[in-house]
Amino acid sequence: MPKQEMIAMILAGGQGSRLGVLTEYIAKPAVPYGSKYRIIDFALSNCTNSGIETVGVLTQYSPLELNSYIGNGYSWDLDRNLGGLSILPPYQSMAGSDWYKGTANAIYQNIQFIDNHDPDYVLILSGDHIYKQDYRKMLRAHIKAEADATIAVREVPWDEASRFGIMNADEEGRITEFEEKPAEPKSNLASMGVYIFSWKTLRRHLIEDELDLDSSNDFGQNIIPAMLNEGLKLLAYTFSGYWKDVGTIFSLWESNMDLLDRPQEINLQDALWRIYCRNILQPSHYIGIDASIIDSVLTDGVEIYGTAKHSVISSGAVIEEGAEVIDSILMPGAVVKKGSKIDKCIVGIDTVIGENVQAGHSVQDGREDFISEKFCSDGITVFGSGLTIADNVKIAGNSMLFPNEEGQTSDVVLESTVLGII
Amino acid sequence: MPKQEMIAMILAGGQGSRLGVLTEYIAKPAVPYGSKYRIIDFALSNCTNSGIETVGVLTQYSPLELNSYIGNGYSWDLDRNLGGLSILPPYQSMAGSDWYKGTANAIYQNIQFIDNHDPDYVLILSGDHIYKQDYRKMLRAHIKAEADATIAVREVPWDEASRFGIMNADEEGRITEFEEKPAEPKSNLASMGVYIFSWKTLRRHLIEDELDLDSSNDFGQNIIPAMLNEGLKLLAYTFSGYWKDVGTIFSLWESNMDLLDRPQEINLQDALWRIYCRNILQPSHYIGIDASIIDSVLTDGVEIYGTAKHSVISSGAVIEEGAEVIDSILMPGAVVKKGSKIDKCIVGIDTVIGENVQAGHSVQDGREDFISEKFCSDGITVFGSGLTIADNVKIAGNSMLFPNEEGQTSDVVLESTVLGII
Amino acid sequence: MLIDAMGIILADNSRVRLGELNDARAIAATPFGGRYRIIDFMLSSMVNSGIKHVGVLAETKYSSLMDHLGTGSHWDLDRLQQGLRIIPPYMQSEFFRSPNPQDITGLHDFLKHSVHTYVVVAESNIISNMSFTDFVADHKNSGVDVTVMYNHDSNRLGSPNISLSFEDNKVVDLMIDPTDPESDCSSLGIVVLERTLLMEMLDQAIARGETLFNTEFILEKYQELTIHGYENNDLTFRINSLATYFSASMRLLEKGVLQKIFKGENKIFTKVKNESPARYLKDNQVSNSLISDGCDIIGSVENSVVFRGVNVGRYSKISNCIILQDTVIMEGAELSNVIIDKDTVIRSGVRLQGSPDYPVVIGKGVIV
Amino acid sequence: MLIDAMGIILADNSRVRLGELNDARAIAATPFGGRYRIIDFMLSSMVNSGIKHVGVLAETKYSSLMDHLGTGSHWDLDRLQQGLRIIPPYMQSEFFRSPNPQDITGLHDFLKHSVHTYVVVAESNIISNMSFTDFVADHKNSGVDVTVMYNHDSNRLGSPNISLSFEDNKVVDLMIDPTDPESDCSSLGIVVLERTLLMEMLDQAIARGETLFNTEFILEKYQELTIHGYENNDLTFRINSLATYFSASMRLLEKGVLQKIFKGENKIFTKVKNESPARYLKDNQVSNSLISDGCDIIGSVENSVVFRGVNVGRYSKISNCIILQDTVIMEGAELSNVIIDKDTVIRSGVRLQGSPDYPVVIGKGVIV
Repeated sequence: MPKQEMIAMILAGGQGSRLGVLTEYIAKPAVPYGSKYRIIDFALSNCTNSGIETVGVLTQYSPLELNSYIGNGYSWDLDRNLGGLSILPPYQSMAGSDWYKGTANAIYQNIQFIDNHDPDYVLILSGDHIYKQDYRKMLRAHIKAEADATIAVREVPWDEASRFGIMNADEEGRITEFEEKPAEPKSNLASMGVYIFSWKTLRRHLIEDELDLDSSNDFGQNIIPAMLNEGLKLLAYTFSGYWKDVGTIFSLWESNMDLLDRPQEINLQDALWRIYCRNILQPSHYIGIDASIIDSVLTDGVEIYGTAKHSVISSGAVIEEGAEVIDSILMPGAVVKKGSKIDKCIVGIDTVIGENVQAGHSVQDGREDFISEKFCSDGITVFGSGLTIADNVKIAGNSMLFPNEEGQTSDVVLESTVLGII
Repeated sequence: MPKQEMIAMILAGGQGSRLGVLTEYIAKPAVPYGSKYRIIDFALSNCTNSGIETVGVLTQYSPLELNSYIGNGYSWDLDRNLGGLSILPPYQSMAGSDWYKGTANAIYQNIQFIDNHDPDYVLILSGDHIYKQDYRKMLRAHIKAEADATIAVREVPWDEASRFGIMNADEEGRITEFEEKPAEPKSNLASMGVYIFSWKTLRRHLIEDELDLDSSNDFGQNIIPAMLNEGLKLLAYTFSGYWKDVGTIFSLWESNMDLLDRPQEINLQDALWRIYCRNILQPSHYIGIDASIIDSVLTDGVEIYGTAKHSVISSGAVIEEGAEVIDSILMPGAVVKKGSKIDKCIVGIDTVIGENVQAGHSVQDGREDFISEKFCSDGITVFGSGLTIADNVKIAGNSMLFPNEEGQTSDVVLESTVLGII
Repeated sequence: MLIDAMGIILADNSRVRLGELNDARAIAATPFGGRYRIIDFMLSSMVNSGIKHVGVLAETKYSSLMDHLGTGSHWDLDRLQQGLRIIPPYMQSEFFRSPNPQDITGLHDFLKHSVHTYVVVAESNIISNMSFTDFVADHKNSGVDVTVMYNHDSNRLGSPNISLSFEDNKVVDLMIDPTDPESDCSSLGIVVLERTLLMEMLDQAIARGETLFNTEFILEKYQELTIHGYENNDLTFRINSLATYFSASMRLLEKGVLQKIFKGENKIFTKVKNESPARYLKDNQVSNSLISDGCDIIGSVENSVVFRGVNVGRYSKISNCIILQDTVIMEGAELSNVIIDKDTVIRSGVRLQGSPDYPVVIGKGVIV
Repeated sequence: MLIDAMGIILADNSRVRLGELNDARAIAATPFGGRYRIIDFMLSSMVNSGIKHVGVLAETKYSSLMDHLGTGSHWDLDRLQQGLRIIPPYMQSEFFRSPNPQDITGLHDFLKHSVHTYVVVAESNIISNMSFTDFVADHKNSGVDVTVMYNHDSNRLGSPNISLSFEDNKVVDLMIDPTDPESDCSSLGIVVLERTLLMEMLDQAIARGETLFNTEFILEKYQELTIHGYENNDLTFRINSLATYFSASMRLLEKGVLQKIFKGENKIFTKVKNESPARYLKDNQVSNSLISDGCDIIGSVENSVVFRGVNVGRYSKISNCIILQDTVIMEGAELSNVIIDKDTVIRSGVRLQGSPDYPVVIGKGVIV
């Protein structure tokens, strides 16, 4: 096996709690996106397109669906005999057992894995961002600058800069200071959570950080500041393409809508930078006689007999006769039955919306007992996965539908199934 | 994907603490065996040869080496797009997080994984037994008897029966009673830890067992007795081939020696039931000009310039000029330097034995500071992995060599490296 | 249950012609149904029945076929043992011989290295999602030499039609393209027999210098061997002419057909292309059609099957058409009853019209 | 670093003959060194250099080769994109043409579908563990049309010997098998050039009706193109005759050779057979030999290379021999300077003796 110059470690263990019921049973990176993808497809495809053949995926929270989805890495051409894709959950050892405490601790617990591959550089990624990036270019910049660490940054509007982790850098891109959500930002370069480290340097810092009992073992909060304190060379590498953290209901919805409104920015049709995904084994989609589809994206297995307008329809989803789906996302296998109308809704995997339901942003006098300002905003309504929704109900915008805490159903949510989707 | 009639779940999470330093950094199923194998090769090869294509490997303790070894399952033809081999570590979920508490709890925590594959039957195996078994035959017996569970048993000598879990069965093989290490055994049918369950029945019992807070969540201690209590049909299926639990230093040594003394019993040359293993990428072995090899097995990458007598020599191991290796096991990469003589020794992965060392059973007046009656018996001496042993030392039999508790070396163990072998 | 059978798929059939569509590719490699090739149906049916060792007997023109099948990974047939093998004419024996595209010694070699008791031999020109489990079990239980699958196909069109006459379920006569058939039982070109029996038959044929292998090669021995029939009641389309290719494609649009063939428990596998989802822009008008990933649809499409990566331009009108992969239909073109091969460009304003029995075919890669 | 190159390996070379060993198999598929085939060395060198797209240009006799290479998985070349492809003569164009085993249009097609800038073209008959990283980088930096790898090989034996003369590192003359060479620089049959340049050269050759492709095809253009040399200093054995095959095998037994070729950071990959470990029973006598898994050794073996699954019977004596896979040497047989092909049986008491320059060769599968 040729020595790996750089291997990638994808942090995919977070619960993604701001996505509410969408991450009840599945880890955030496994959440469906863009009609035929899962969020993690972007990080995995970026790796394979960048020629990175050894990829560790660090999992912890509800990994079953994610593990099933990733499988042996075949869909991303990462089913290699040597290297390839490895799923790295927490484990027990002679030294004891620990869940991953923070992003840096997760890598710390896998030092041995990385050492086995003996890379010069380690790329640390998040599994829940939508973007296309050639990490080779970033590595070349890292090598050329003889940096110890290179952090991908993007320019954000100055008035939003105080919401991000901001890198202050000199003219040559050398980072002088890192500020988490600064009140008065000195720069508008926000960290994307994509790091290249020279492995020897990172390895030492991970061990030192682990010994510090006060540390929260996080890259942004602990490792980067410690490296800066030590006077190491940290490079800010500016990335200018489409990038979105889909960590909230609103950003997930918005990033899906971007495919319709700004298709050139993310450009899924680029044959030189394919986004790979697990094949869904469905026939081409069928459009019925009286169907109408406007300004939408669809994929295999979809059947449309009603109307889809400015929506993202995932594999195997069905819109029945007379039903209307507007500004919405149907996740795989979702069904909207006859006469229903939904607007600005996200419908979870295999959820069935009964007949003549009205739900979402434009509904007047809808029931408000599911409104959930904690998760939903801007009128977006979310239906959890595996639900059966009653006929003829009206649901107000900003709702989140799921059975109650005890798992009990109601007159609106008639049934709820824990799903194994693959 | 054709529906899987039966899937296999391999319990590979145990620490194997009776193997002492041999399982310090690696899980028991990953311990080398028989010159070119790891222990788990037998369970995995049995599955693939029995046509089972969906295999879950439940890991918990020091899984890194085991995971690296198994990889994507390619070596056992289990790198399937659908099904194939899945590594199943403990995980966190909405319901909380738990390490695997017992064998039954490990399966309980993976009910969703099994449900996703929707099998009729589930085969539960241990990852640390040396045997060749066609599970199809056992399944046919299970189906024919319309059993709820079928347990593989083998006849043990009556005077040893009180050391095993004994199944008392009627003439038709129906189990009437299970006794763990009975003082006065009524039968000599000992459980092999190989179970076939009808999944629906097992599923219900796993859930009931989990609710019982007094249960130790173990198949032998809890699930089987509960099924017997309920009056379910449990079949004893007699297996008559070679079988060995290599859970102790002595049994591991003995089972290796069986390859030399009773080669027909396990028969590794059977082209119709190959034992697959990960390819080691080494050339054919080289035998030097003055070498002597008697009654031994060798594999690729070995170099012998001295003498190997009645020994099992693993890939990449070296015996230098004038060195003698007798009744011993050299694990991968072990080196015995010039003039050394070892007898009834197990030498761990990549351990280097210095020049003119004498170690083992036949040594007179050897140093006794490493004697470890807890692990070693019958004169067997064990060298841990990654050690460098000083020249000219004499080590008595029944020793176990490793750095002291604090990882400090000594005048005998000069160096110790934590190993990443793959 | 595990099935003790291997499979042989015949990639081509010298009696079947699909016009320009198979000028450059085997019948087996002809695109069908939006994202598939014809062989996907037989290959998936075998894989779904648990058959893990499949040889595809290729004659000529097999570049597309090799490209499509690759390592067999999309059918999970990239295996260390067994798996998928293409048996091209050249590799049939170790020694270089005068090339005979229908040399059958390679098939014999392939069979020799299998470990299975039975072999299912199938022509590739059947669109269906079937199981061979009962078929093989029935053959095994009956103890006869050969079992042939047949059906009563009222939709039958085109040649070849291998008509079978039975007495007590035993084949007693076989007619090829009878004008006045004695029987309405028509072979589906799928037979099962013991591997060693097939090897013996091939041995004899090689000794006699025969070179042609197809299912009739086996069925014609009905006087020497006991050949039983096995009736298949699945939804099945025979592709043996351009007209049947066209009508089978259109029948996919009928109610319930998609569900029966594609959406049951057993899936149809095919090569994955990783196209982006299809985009429907404003002003499109689509009705009763199958559309595939990677398409950009602005124009109007009805009663049609549109493959991957097709662009349907503004104001264009497509009806009763089959549009193969990566074709571009430019603004205002109008097409009805047309089959367009891949990588073709239909320029603005072009009008083409065929009829269902005689669809117009536009060859691969041309600009019209 | 990532390498922007694809590879082409030529499975055969009409100038090279290994006697009966390649009666039935390409040079590339000839077993070598106990568990390998000759192509493993070039293929592993490419894979270890980061080349992920490799075409193996086969001529005739490629059944063994296909069997050995399989899906490419043993070299980790079973990839969705790129990976390993065998380019047999027949599949070279979509249309069926009069078969020409040395047709080069298929190679052109294969190159067309690659995305890499450079292509490394290599004959397969070199045993070495080399890296192409510096070779390709040197070519890129020099900006010349073609770079050819050569060495000064004092162990050279046999034909062909492509002797190169340089001026300022530019090839100014090329002689094939010169009796009185002007230069001691000998081509290793490995060149690198831009993919598009090779495609142009092939285009012209196709237009002129040429059908032969090998590295001389490129090197002979030294007057039109600027061809530079790149000296290789790795341990390298040329296999271009039975005598060089024999001597290269024997050199594996010399001190340090195994380490240099097999035991460095980069490994030589090959097809895995899953044989059991070798067993040495009582009364054997083995010295200075390479022995493989699956062997049962009771007799005496010295200065020999023994492949997988060989049985060396009691009282037999093997010296200076190469014994290929699954051969059985029965009790008391005596062999020296003999090459025995696979699946052969040497009966009790048989004595065979050759010389290092003219080793006796026993063909595949015979009983002596």
